[in-house]
Amino acid sequence: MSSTASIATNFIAPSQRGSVIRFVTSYTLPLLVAAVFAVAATSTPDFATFANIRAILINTSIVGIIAVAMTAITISGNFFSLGIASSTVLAGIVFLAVSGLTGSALAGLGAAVVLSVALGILQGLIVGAGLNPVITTLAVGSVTYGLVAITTKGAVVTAGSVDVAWLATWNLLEIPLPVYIFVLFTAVAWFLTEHTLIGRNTHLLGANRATARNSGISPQATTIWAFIAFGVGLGVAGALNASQLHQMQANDLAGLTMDVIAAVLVGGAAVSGGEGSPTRSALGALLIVALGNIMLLHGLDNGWRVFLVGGIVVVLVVALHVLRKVSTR
Amino acid sequence: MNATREFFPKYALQIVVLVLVVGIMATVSPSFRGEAALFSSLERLIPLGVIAAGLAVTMIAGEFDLSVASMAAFAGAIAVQLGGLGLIASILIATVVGVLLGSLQGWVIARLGISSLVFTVGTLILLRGATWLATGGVPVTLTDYKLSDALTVRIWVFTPLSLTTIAVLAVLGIFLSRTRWGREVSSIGGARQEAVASGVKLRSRLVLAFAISGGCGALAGALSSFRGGSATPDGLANMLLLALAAVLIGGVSLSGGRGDMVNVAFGIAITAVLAAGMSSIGVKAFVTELFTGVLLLVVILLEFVIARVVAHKAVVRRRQPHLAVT
Amino acid sequence: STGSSAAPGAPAASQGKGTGTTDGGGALLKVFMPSTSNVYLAAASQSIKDEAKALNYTVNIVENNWDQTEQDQQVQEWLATGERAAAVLMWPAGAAAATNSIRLLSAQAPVIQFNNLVTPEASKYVTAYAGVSDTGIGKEAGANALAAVKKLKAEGVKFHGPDGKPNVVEIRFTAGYAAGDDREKAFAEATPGAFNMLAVEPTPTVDAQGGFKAASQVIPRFLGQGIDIVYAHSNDVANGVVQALEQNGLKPGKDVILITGTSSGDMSNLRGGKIWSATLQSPVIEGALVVRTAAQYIATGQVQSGDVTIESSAAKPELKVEAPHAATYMMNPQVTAENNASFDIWGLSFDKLMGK
Amino acid sequence: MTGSTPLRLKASGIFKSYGAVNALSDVHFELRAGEVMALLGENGAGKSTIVKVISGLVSPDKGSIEIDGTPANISSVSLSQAAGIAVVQQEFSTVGTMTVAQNLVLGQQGAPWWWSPRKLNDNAVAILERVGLAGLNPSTPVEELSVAEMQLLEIARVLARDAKVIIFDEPTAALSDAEIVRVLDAVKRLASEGRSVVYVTHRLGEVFEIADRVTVFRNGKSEAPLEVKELDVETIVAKMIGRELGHLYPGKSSAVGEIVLETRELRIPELRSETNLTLRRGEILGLTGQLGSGTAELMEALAGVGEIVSGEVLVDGQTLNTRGRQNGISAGVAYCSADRKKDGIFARVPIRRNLSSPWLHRLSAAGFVSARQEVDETNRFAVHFAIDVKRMNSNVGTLSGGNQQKVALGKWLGINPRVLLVEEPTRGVDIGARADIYAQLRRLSDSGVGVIVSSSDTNEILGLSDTIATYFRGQQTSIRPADEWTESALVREVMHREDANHV
Ligand SMILES: Nc1ncnc2c1ncn2[C@@H]1O[C@H](COP(=O)(O)OP(=O)(O)OP(=O)(O)O)[C@@H](O)[C@H]1O
Ligand SMILES: Nc1ncnc2c1ncn2[C@@H]1O[C@H](COP(=O)(O)OP(=O)(O)OP(=O)(O)O)[C@@H](O)[C@H]1O
Ligand SMILES: [Mg+2]
Ligand SMILES: [Mg+2]
Repeated sequence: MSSTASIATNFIAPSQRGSVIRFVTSYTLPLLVAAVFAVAATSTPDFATFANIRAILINTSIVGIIAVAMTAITISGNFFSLGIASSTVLAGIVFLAVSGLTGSALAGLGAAVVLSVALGILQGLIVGAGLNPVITTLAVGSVTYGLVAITTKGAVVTAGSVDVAWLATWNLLEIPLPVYIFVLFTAVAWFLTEHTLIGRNTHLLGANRATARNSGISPQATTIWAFIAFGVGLGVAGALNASQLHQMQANDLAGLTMDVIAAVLVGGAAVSGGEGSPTRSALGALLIVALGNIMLLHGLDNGWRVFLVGGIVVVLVVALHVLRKVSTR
Repeated sequence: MNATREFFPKYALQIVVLVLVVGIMATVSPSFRGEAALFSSLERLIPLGVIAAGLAVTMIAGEFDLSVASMAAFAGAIAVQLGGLGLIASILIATVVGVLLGSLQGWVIARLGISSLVFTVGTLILLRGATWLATGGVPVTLTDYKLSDALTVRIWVFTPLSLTTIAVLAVLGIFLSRTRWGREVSSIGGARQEAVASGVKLRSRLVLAFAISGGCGALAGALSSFRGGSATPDGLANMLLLALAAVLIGGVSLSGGRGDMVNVAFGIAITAVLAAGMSSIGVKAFVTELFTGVLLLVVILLEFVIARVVAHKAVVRRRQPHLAVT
Repeated sequence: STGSSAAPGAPAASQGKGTGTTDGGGALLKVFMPSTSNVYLAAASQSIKDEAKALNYTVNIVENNWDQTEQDQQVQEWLATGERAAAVLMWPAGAAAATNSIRLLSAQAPVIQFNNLVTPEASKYVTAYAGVSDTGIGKEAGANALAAVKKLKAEGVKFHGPDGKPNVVEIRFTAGYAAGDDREKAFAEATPGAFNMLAVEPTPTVDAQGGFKAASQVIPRFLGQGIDIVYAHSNDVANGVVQALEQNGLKPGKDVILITGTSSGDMSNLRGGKIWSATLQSPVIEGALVVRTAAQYIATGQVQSGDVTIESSAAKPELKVEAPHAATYMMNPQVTAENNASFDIWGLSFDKLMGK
Repeated sequence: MTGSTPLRLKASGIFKSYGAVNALSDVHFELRAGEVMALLGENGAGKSTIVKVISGLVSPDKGSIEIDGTPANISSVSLSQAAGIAVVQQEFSTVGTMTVAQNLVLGQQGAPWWWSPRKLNDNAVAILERVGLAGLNPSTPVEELSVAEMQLLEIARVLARDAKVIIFDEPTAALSDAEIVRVLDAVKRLASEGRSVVYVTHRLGEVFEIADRVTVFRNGKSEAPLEVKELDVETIVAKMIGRELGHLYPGKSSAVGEIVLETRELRIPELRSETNLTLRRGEILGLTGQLGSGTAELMEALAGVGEIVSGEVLVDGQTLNTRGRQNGISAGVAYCSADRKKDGIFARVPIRRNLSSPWLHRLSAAGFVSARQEVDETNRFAVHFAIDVKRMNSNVGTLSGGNQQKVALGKWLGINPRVLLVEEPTRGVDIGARADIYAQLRRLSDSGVGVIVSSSDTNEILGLSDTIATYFRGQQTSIRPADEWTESALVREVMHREDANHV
């Protein structure tokens, strides 16, 4: 074989249609979010006010941080966690308790993150050994909830006289810290998934577990890293949530698990793994909150809001699925 | 016959766990013994047992119907509001609605080839919203509470509710293992390609599986709402995880293909005894949740270990080339 | 006086001879209530146990996870055991949906309902009610709001509504939650025409999280019109509202008056003056009250018609052998930053009253 | 069988492509009533694909099918079954968790709704007897059967379906002689009952024993059927191979150096005796054998992903830790598995990221991947393997099989391989890309990398290797320099030694 160049022309160009659709798949969500905001701004009174947009961002930030963090688990091919609510509550309570003891909200934040990461590592070890992630996180979630409820006896936990609120209230340009943390967290998550060894391996593991193993990527270690990332997100989100209200109790955040899963799915992550992006999950969370806000401004009652959000989730996941199918054909 | 020999290894873990749970409960709680214990455990079957049975059918078929608890709440709201038509008629109508909505879900999932896990996360929210709309956001009640009395009549340790559950489990068990369509539904779980190559019509069996889960969810919701005489827009929300736990404790594989209705029945029994026993001791609700979580962890860990051993044995066996050939 | 819900009359069948003593003699009080993973319920549950012990009753408490279906199931199970109880103390998980269970229980033992007012449908099955009056709380909150407006007007504060009426946003309990309906209605009735009501927004959950979620989206909407008063159905919910107000640049206690119902949850916002006033709702008193009402009924076999609201006495009243009223309501005095430290009801400080 | 009676089955102008691979192009196939038609051809020639088309498992891109002279719609398995076609697929189509008896009736159109367990068992016993599995308990789950039993069960199931056309796709690949006799008897009986049989096999002896006619497939094209009576082994082998070798393969080894890889008393479960191989620099060692001969497991063991019972593997004289791929990778052992899609490439990931996947850690400092270095290095390897650098950001799944295989191979360049283990290097790869891949393998070998190729394609092994080791049913049967083999001798050696000796 003297000329390799001639063989290179054997290469099959992906069809034009394929690339158009790929473009659409990756930009569907940003475009959709932009469209929703544009339409709402013109048609919904009070939507396009600074205060309302800020409210949307604040309400997105906690769910968004967790959705971004959970994207690591989903991308790595380990579905999602069913124990989000109780782990976040645990993080929040640890944050308050440690802040109260040490007098420093930063110490509390550190403790919350460390504990969440430890819980993440534990689950990563179990899941990495080959046990099903859905059952594992469900079971660990139940146990965590039970332990938190027993330990706190159902009481509202606070940080006492220690000021923890600044974490949630400190603001720049009238936008409070959690929103910046959310944006920063998303950016860091994006950078880590795209530009680090672990991020890349997480993607590859989810894309094809067997190939990953044959390529020397350890499923165990990678899974543990994904759960560590998840733990960091839970820790931060739990602490922010607790500082926002300076309090936390065992029963809090009941609907959080479903909100996060919905955000990740609307963000277009493939449940089978290998596909998904932290930025799109963040947009997914934003879209859901924004739609809820618009419906609220239009005076729709709770039933209609739940119903329409459900309908939108169904339509979006179906649309993303169809697009993905067409583009890989 | 060697039927017993086959029965035990397959269900051994669940039997051991069940015996342990019963033993511990009876020891810890003096009031949890004999007929009363049996009765209260059996009463737990509605709605848990029927919802779990529906969920199990889709899981055995290699899919997930996460919307099953929302379906129960929705059907409960319908049944209670149709209470004027009489007990049987309103429950039947609600169940038929569940079957139809389930079939529709199954059809969309089969048609698009979308992951049912993803799709039913959406319909879980959608049906919950539908329940809010159907109830107008407030609890709805039967106009005549006496209607529910027929469901609480006690026949030894049974009530029409527990008997219905047992009947549903039995019918589904027989359906899945003995009838053609039922076996085809089971076959698409673990070995979908092989089943299709054998001539199984994938789409129609998927529709069937989701029709069953929709119907089960609806039946459970209608029955339990009738028993309580009311339905609430946010009711039965924690049933999904409990039913999932029951099915998983029963040993049905999350990846499909493993487990049958006997497994599921054991899983339901274990969960029901645990819940009824805990409640009779007066244990707090969150302690029950803690124990369910621990039990779930223990069972999957044990199953993981057992599966490893079995797989190893199977490899060893397969390496012995010619077994039955005479 | 709180005539919003039908005063329950005791079922004729149970009108009879009592034991003649408030000593329980070890008899069983069966309690059905939602999960004590919430601090209010935990405190109420503890108070029930303490009071029962003092009166020589045995208690057995069955908790559900805020799920009427589950509670129905537990009722069925208990009925099936055939166990005898001197009375059943019932906190329905969902009052409007619990009628059937109450009906079935009433055939077995007198039912003393607490925390959720008796619905008209259930009234013929409930022997007596004891505990919080959501109507009373709504009324007290209304009175507190009017008092606050009066005081501020005197200080020369101008309100934003038409004709100088204060603009009010109400953050109410979850849609469909009966306690929320009563608090909303009673507040409106106590403040006829005094306020310009901008919105009544239900929370997704009845805690600070829920309060924040609802308020953070509603408040921006009315920033332009100016919000003078926020009425939140509980102090816990109001804690979330405080955060939402601050995030929108409003100073609770200065720019906005925050009037709240139940004095539940973390009290630091109240003590710090961000919350104008709350309304005492003591789980300790509620728990004791329901046991006492049961004991009185068991002792006399009688119920007096009509209702009564007990006084905020410094000493715990002696329990007399006399028929309880069809409804006995707890006191709901105002709680403010100034007065909370000096509370002394039944010999209990504010914290003690709240079960801490 | 005169020309006046219509053909039982006639497929004309069938096309089927998978992406860029033309599995079938303008295939014509016919079958008379009561005949046994053998289907022959090399691996990947398209035999299984035409079988899948006829069984309704795969819809052709183009073409028409007639049954008994009338056009037939057999676009799904159930329609095909209804048209009287029954198939034993090459891959198993039994459901492991279900019992033998249940599998026998699974998916059978028109079977009763309900069988009592006893009836189901009786039915099973009767069917099993026909393939000599009388001793098998019908309530055994299929996953507990041996491979041979599973294969016989597949056959039994088809026998039970009163079909006009019965297709067997390599039914005897996993069977022993005694079992093969039963299958062949069953086939003869079916033909004598007037049914038509299509029989796909690599075992030429069987063809002469049972077939009436032969259709040879080559590179997705069919030849006109031939009467078996008029054929001999050499003619058939020639027809199957049927292409010039000169253009395809590079030259042989120029110089052989020191030992790079050595196995010492290596024992793996699938091989019955110890393996002692040596591989030298500059040498391409070819391992060949049929499916199930043990070569695949040997390669996996060397790569660190298979099971090893005892013994050791040395790379450059150093003992290799064979537990886990990572150790192999750091010792410079590259491994290209047989099933590209399953565990060789990341189909939904861009080419560049596929290429860098095994050695990304080398490009990372403190965990951060240097994008520039990644671009530089992957581009270099892409050029090396004739992968279009402009396409580096397209997903590998969109490429032709040949280009996919180049990616699967090319990704190993980055680990500085000492040893390259390649299974089935050109499975499903078109002819142009094949030549390219062979040239690359030789070039790597010349540059000092030890290369082991395992393939069931004897032509490829012969053309590419310097040394050839043959395997048959879990046993190494020979190891000799390539130039001591002729292709037909090698085909006979690996296909069926005993048979080959007979003919
Ligand atoms: N959902 C259903 N409920 C009841 N009967 C049905 C249902 N669907 C189909 N049938 C009836 O069952 C019979 C078989 O249906 P269908 O052809 O779909 O199944 P099949 O597996 O292909 O059966 P066969 O192999 O006999 O054609 C038909 O008579 C059909 O009308
Ligand atoms: N699902 C598929 N996707 C992509 N390519 C495929 C697929 N199935 C088959 N092919 C390709 O089509 C060609 C024909 O394959 P086929 O299985 O028909 O060969 P065969 O003659 O049966 O080979 P063997 O003797 O190895 O069984 C091969 O190049 C194969 O790789
Ligand atoms: Mg083939
Ligand atoms: Mg049919």
